[in-house]
Amino acid sequence: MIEQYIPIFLVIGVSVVFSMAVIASSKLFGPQRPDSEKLSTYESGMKPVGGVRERISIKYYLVAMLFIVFDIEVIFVYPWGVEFKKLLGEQGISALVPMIIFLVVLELGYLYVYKKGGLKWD
Amino acid sequence: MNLIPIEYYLILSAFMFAVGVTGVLIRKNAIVVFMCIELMLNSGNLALVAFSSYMGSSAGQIFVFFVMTVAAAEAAVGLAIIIAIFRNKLTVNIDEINIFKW
Amino acid sequence: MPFEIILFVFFALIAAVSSVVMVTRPNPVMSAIFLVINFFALAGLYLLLHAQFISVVQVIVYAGAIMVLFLFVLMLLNSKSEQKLLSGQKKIKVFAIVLAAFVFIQIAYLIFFSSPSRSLSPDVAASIKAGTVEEIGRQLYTGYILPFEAAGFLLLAATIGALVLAKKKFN
Amino acid sequence: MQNHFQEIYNVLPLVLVACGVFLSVVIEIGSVKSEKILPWFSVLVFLGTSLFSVFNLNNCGTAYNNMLSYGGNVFIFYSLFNLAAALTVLSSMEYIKKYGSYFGEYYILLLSSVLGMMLMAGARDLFMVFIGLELMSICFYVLAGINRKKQNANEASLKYFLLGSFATGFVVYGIALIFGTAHTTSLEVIVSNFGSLSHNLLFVTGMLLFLVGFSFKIAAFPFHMWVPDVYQGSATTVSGLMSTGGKAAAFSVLLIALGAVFPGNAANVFRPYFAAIAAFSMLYGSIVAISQNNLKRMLAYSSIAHAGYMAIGLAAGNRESVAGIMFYLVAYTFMNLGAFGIIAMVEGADDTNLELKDYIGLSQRHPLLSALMALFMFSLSGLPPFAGFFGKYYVFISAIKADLTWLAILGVVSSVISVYFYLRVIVYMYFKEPEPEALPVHNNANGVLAVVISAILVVMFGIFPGTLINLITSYLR
Repeated sequence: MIEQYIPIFLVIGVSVVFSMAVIASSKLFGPQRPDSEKLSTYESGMKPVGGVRERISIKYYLVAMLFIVFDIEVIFVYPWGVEFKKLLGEQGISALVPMIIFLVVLELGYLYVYKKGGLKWD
Repeated sequence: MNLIPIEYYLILSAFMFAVGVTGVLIRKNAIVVFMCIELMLNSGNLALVAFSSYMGSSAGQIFVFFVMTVAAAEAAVGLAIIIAIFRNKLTVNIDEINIFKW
Repeated sequence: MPFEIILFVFFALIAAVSSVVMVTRPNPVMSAIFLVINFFALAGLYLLLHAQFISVVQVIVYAGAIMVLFLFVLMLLNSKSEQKLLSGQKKIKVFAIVLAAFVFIQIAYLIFFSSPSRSLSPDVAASIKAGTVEEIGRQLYTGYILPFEAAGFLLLAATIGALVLAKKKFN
Repeated sequence: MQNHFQEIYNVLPLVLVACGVFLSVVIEIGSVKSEKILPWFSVLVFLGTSLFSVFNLNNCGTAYNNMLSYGGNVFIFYSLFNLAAALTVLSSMEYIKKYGSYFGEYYILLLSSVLGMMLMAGARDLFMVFIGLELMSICFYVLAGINRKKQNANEASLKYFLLGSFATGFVVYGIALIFGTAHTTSLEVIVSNFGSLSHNLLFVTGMLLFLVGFSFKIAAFPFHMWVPDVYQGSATTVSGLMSTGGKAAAFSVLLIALGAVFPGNAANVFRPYFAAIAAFSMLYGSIVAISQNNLKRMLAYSSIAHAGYMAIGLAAGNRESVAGIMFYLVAYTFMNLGAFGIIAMVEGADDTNLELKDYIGLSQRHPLLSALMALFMFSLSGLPPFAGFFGKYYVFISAIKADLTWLAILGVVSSVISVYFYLRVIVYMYFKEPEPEALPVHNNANGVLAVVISAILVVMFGIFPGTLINLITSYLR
């Protein structure tokens, strides 16, 4: 079975090696005459302001947290979708019920976050 | 798969578990401590998948599924707690968080 | 040497080394990155164990979502690295390491002693079947409906709890 | 279709609470007056579920592919959790306002945590144990920090979270080893094969890791370090529920997982482990509690000690001990909830009025509360004729039957030690001269109601212990 995954390993291997090779070759073969202007951060022609390690706002966290929850939801829906036709054949329409309950519960969570302004950009 | 005895997987998982426990006990940054806990959960997952695969039953893999769900929920809540504490105290070092004795 | 063994050694080494490096790096961001590497190595091991679906989920959920959240919070809090990882309360730390080593040796010894491979007769066809999406979906939605619904409520509680604690203004 | 409805009816308590969670979120989203509706709505759900469980005790069986069992002692646990949560809601209504952090979410999370406890108590499969445990714990992590402006609460919540998920790590690894050696996750199969499995050292290791995880949750001695801080830092009413409902849920799993409910019992292999944590928890809890001046902290150490008394029953591992532990849990739940309820009422904003000296002269300021507090303290210390006495009595008797007389004696010794710090509260309330500037206690009808109900239950189970213990024993197979 693992043999079927050889192409994927190959793609991963090639992409890692290729990207490393490109970076390394430009370091090795390119001309390097650094000055302070060149080394400074590129800000579309503006003078850079402040450090790079600025603290970002907490509202991003809420979005990321919601992303995780719905990521999990999708992971649960996927095997259900694959097996759905067989389940429908065996159990009839009641094969839908567990997934509907699950989705309604999770969407309620989403609605809750929306109503509480968790997604507002204030 | 027949070439590698299940013991090797289990030893690896036991090793990761021990490393995770050590990390929880010696690290000070709350987020890193939490990452070590994730490592412990993953060592459990590895053992579960190994057993499940060598038994030819899906139950262990479905359990891993639920462990991942729980880990995600814990991550959401735990990091929210860390954010709340950071907002009040501006630190995540569990040594500095000591109104009480640790 | 067979392909499988090479892959096993490769992934197992990555997993073991990255876990140790993760625990010993003072900089939390480095720890997080090594944890991601560890998760990827585990995904490779799951693939070796014929758990194809779990392997993909591992990459999507753990290495993808959860670790992104971790890095996010690290950047959010911009926490400094721990200068003295092993000094200060040195006794406790040495004790912790000794304890963990003891636990590991104990479990490892038990694993070899009771050698579970004797009671397990690996059947490649069965284990390939057990790892497919179809089989997992079938089992999950026939036998494990109740834990599945409970997981829905768990995620709901987590969403609400995280919002309550993390939102800035709340009323 | 008929089957589906029958199955849903069998697990109706769970369905009721789940619908309660769902509807409470809907109310929180939809109504501006949710603050007024939600407390009473959740009390209604809890009481309804509790009554339904009590009246359906005889409908026993397992549901959903042996995932869950219902009826009998499981329903006794269900009604215990729900009653405890109802009392908690009653005493929280005014308490939450004191801290100006009035969230409808508080009640949603309480409902969810009770759902988790119920899943744990009814679980017949490691899947349900794990999911239920996590549902309960995650709600408690958030509830501990619900006063999110308070640094103490933040810290309590972080400590609880870190140590709680550390324990989860042990539970997961333990379950992995159990699954690998028993080849199943069904507790029924594991318990019935326990005799042969217990020769497999890997299985025993898995069980031990599992037990270590749960020892964190029941707050037993070497794994107790989070208890004092968390109980002191979190909202008082939440501490009350954590120390009673959470402990009862964890014990319900231990009673099922060890199969002590069944003949051919499992406890023998783990008897040294349980005997050790029982002995250490009792002595440590009782001795350290003596030096505490903060009432919440004192009750936290007393909770460690009580976990020790109950663990004596686990070490004994016979029919009497299972019944004894369940009786003890019921008694402990109501007396501890009552004590925490009173503390919540006396407590002022910003963690004031929590010290022992603040209780000087309470008997004059509020005779009813101080009388009830005295009652709870007598019961906690195990003096007859209150429920606490019979809890200890049944557990100690079971230990003597299992040839663990030394453990029973240790238990009696530590009870005698504990009388000192429980009675000290009463001495402070009644026999010390009050200071003139003592803060007044606000009247709070709902809180008093909750405390009075707990007091009535404590007295009732103290005077008629036979009814409950016979009921529990009759459901043990």
